[in-house]
Amino acid sequence: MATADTRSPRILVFSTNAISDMGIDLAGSAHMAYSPSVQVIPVPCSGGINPAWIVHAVKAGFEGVFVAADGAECALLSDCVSRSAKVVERAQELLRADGLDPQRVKMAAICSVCAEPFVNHMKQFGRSLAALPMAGAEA
Amino acid sequence: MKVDTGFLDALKLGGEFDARLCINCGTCTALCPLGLEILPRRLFRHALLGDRERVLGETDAIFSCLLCRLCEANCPAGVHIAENVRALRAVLNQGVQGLAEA
Amino acid sequence: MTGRKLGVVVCQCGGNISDYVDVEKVRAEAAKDGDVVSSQVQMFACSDAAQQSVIQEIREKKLDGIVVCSCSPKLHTATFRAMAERAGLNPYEYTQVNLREQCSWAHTHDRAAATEKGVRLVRAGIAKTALSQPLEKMRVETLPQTLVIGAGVAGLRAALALSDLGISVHLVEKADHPGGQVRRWGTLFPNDKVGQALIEDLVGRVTARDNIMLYLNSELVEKSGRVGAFSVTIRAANGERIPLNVGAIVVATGFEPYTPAPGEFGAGLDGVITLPELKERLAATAGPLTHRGQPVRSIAYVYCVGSRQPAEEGTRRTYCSRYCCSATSHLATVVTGLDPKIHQFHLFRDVRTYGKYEALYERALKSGSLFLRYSEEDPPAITRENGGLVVRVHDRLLAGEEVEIRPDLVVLVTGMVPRANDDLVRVLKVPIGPDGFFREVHVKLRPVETIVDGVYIVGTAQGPKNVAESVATALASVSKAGALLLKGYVDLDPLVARVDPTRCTWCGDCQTACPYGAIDEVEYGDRHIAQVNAVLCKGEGACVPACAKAAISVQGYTNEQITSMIDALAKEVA
Amino acid sequence: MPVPIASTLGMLGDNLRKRGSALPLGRRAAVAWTRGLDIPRGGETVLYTGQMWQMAPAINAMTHQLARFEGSRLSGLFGFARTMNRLVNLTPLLARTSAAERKAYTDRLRNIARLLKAAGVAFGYLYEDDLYAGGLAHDEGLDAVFVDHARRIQAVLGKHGVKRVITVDPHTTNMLRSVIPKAVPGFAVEVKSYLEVLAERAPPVRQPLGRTATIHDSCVYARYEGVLKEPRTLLARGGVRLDEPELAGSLTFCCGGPAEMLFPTRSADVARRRVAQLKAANPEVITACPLCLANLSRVAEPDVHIRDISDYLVEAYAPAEA
Repeated sequence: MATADTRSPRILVFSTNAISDMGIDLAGSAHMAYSPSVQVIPVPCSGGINPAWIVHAVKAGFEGVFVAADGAECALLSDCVSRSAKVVERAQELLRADGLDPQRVKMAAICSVCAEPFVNHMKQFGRSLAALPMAGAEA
Repeated sequence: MKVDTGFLDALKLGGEFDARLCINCGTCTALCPLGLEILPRRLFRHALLGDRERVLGETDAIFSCLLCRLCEANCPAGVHIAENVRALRAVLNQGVQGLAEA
Repeated sequence: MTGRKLGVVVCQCGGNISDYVDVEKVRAEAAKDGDVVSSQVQMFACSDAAQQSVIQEIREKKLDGIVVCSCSPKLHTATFRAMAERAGLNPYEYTQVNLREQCSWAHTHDRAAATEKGVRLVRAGIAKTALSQPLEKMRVETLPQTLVIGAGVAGLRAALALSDLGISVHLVEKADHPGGQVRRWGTLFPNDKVGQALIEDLVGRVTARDNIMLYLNSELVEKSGRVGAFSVTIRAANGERIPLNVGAIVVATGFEPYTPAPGEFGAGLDGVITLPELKERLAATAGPLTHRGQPVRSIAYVYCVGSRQPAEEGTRRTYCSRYCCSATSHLATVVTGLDPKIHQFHLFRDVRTYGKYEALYERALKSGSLFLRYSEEDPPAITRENGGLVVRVHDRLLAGEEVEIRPDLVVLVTGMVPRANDDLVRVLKVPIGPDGFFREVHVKLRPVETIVDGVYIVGTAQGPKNVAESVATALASVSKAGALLLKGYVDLDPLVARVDPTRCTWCGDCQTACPYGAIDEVEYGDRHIAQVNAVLCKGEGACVPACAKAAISVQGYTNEQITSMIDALAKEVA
Repeated sequence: MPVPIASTLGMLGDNLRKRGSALPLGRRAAVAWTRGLDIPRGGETVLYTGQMWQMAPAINAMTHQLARFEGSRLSGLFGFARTMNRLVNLTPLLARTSAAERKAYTDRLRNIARLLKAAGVAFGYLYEDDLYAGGLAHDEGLDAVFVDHARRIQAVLGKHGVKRVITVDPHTTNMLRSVIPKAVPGFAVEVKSYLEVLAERAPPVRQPLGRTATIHDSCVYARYEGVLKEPRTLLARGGVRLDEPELAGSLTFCCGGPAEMLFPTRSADVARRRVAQLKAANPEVITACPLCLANLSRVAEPDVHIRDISDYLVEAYAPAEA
């Protein structure tokens, strides 16, 4: 199906049930438009993401993976910020090892009311992904 | 400046003179028909902090106040400005003007 | 194709979805999946009639999984799980796809693109459900006994209220007397009740109760088990270790007053004391204040000592201690009551006598107190010169002019800091916030619960509070503990981590990664593997990235489920 | 060089202490206005003048004199003058007034007496016991002198058995009604301004005036004592349509009078600003305070006519029999 957004980079977002998913929901409730090529998989906590999933997503055709992290708000892990950072670091290592650009993964804390920051992140990340060489050319 | 608590005692702070409710908004200064810059918020601050010298240095301002209460009627903090000026006059009369009255 | 028999329901949400997404197209694309044997569009999937028709469909077609594409899962997960249960389907074989907040409402400008995204989302939901497993809630029994740690005003009040509910209380106090900080204080705002009298009354009532056991000079040293059935060990005064079984734990360990570093705002100089010290002096005197036998004619209070510090590296005390502005304003009126001629200078940053305590500030203003505001960058300097204290502060109302005060007493209005409780924190496994106080699950909606089910934090153990607020949280914890324990059982969410024994080779990394002590090393045939203690696991998945073998995952978020969802989302839409 | 505050205040204080009044006023001159009015001596209800109308021209004259000292080297002589003044009353030298001037002011007292009679109010007068109310001493912070004087007033009112007092100017109203009761315990006399009494009684209008004018509210009536509606009601009934100035009622602008003794130049500046404001509304100006009248009149151009409210009221409610 041809759409107006075929040129927008496809972004997979890992969001968290308790916090960032609420912020992303809020963006929709407020009808703040972002690209439909952004798709979300909710998980319990950003500190529990398997770095292999991120690599899998890039290989499956997503130009970028965005981790909408719990940040300091996380009630489950007091050190969620550093744990989530380690997940992203590890994913970047794996991407590099596979000849993929580590800039294809990005993380930012999205709080439960961070609708506007989320939309801005999607726009910025979309722009920076669009500036990268074609995904197929890397591997 | 140095706080002179003896001067505060002479002012009977909390009795006749009391400008602690002043929020320093300057409404009084803006409304004063005499247009006195010093009156009353800075003057009162000096008095509240027991700055004897500064208050004594404002004898003219203190005695030229019309007590017309235009400021007081519009004071958002409810400071009794006219009564304060009067109280300062009384203190100045006793301590400075040499008007040992009795 | 997995051989599953799945049903898909696409909701129009009365136009909220169908105005921007071609729901019929989404349904038709879903129906193409080999596992989908039933698909339908509903005007309002959450309506009773729609639920009834879905239930009928599940029963007739003997569905073993259901995908509802409607609003955010935050709104109706519980609704549709209950619906699945009524249809005889395991509630964890249900998946909700967010077709409204994260699709139709976000992409109102492009129906074709929104529809394409909707198709991808429902495919991901189908993929996840196809790999779902029936799970059972873990029902565990609860024991109507509680442990309350700390016999200050909050702990005492919580103990009494639990006792009122018929729940036995073991009240453990580290010190050799109950009462905490409040016991040492004189009159308290806002109603001039005397702290010691308040405590004596509470202690009297506590000791009269048959179902409250007070342990002095005692500490909690061990905790195991889970909500409803904790096994704890108390080390009593004589070193004796007392094992207890309790269903819930209330942590009321209180605060410590901030101790200024030597030289901080003149701390250590003769005549420089702290707010708690002034409170104690006032509690001990009936007449005007004296210092070293000399009458105190003037006092300078320096606010925000140890509170609201700049957020530099390593600074925990960026918070406001809440009680000090009200307490000091109140004390100033007490001091004036003892000697109306005393001069009181309040060097403050912001007056935070919030709510009805504003009246205390006004009373202080009107009864002999002068307030001077200083800025964080330009704090007052306190020295001793020629045998007297000198306070220098720049008065903002005099355009920053230096004002020199020579008070007889300087009172540093010190805030609250968390108690040094490292051992207890380790035993309880309750998280600590960035400020060092115990941390609640949700600051607004679950203010006394912790991430450890059955453990509640109350009073100043959680953060600065005044007495009224401390008692309010104490009673809040009683309502939570009471609801838990009087019911007699608790259902735990089964979405926890699980180990794949065929992959696990026991390296211990998951155990290290788990902050809840939920992973044990167990024998499995002739080798060792990890095992998850389901009642301790919080299901957050901290163990997942730690496992090099991908042998551990959280139910509902397994490696297979997530990768198949990614593949489903990535797959082109024809 | 400004007027020396200490010496001037000292003289006023000394006058009040030694001579019972802030400014020189012969006992006879103070009561001369009553001639032919047959006002009984004493009684439960008295008209209390507080000598304000009688003194106003003298204050005016003194201000005029002091304005000459302001900025002059002669002001240095004030310290000596104060010492001398203790022995011999020097103030008449400073406050000389003409008979015509004095009569113009005291005629307003006759207006007021006639108005009260026309309204059917029975009242007496204390004659030589009608003391100055002490406003100047109070306002300038001469607290001890003021309290002593207030006790004197309390004593004479007690001696005559006075229960109700009708006042004729804002300052005396304020002193008797609001200040003295706080300064001396047991001072319990009902105090009303004649404007309040008249507004209550609502006497019949004998001769509707059919004129327009503007009104200058006295600060003390408007902001201290809340006498705002009464003058307007009485004027409206009497057929005077008011063009209110920009600053009126509780937002009224001072006439500058209170500063006239110590700061005559500043006082005149304020007065001129007020006259300009009033003139913009209507060149016919009505006042209700002898000090406002004196201070505004001193700076008013000839085309501005400033008159006391009693001049209008007496014409409307108690015109002279033809």
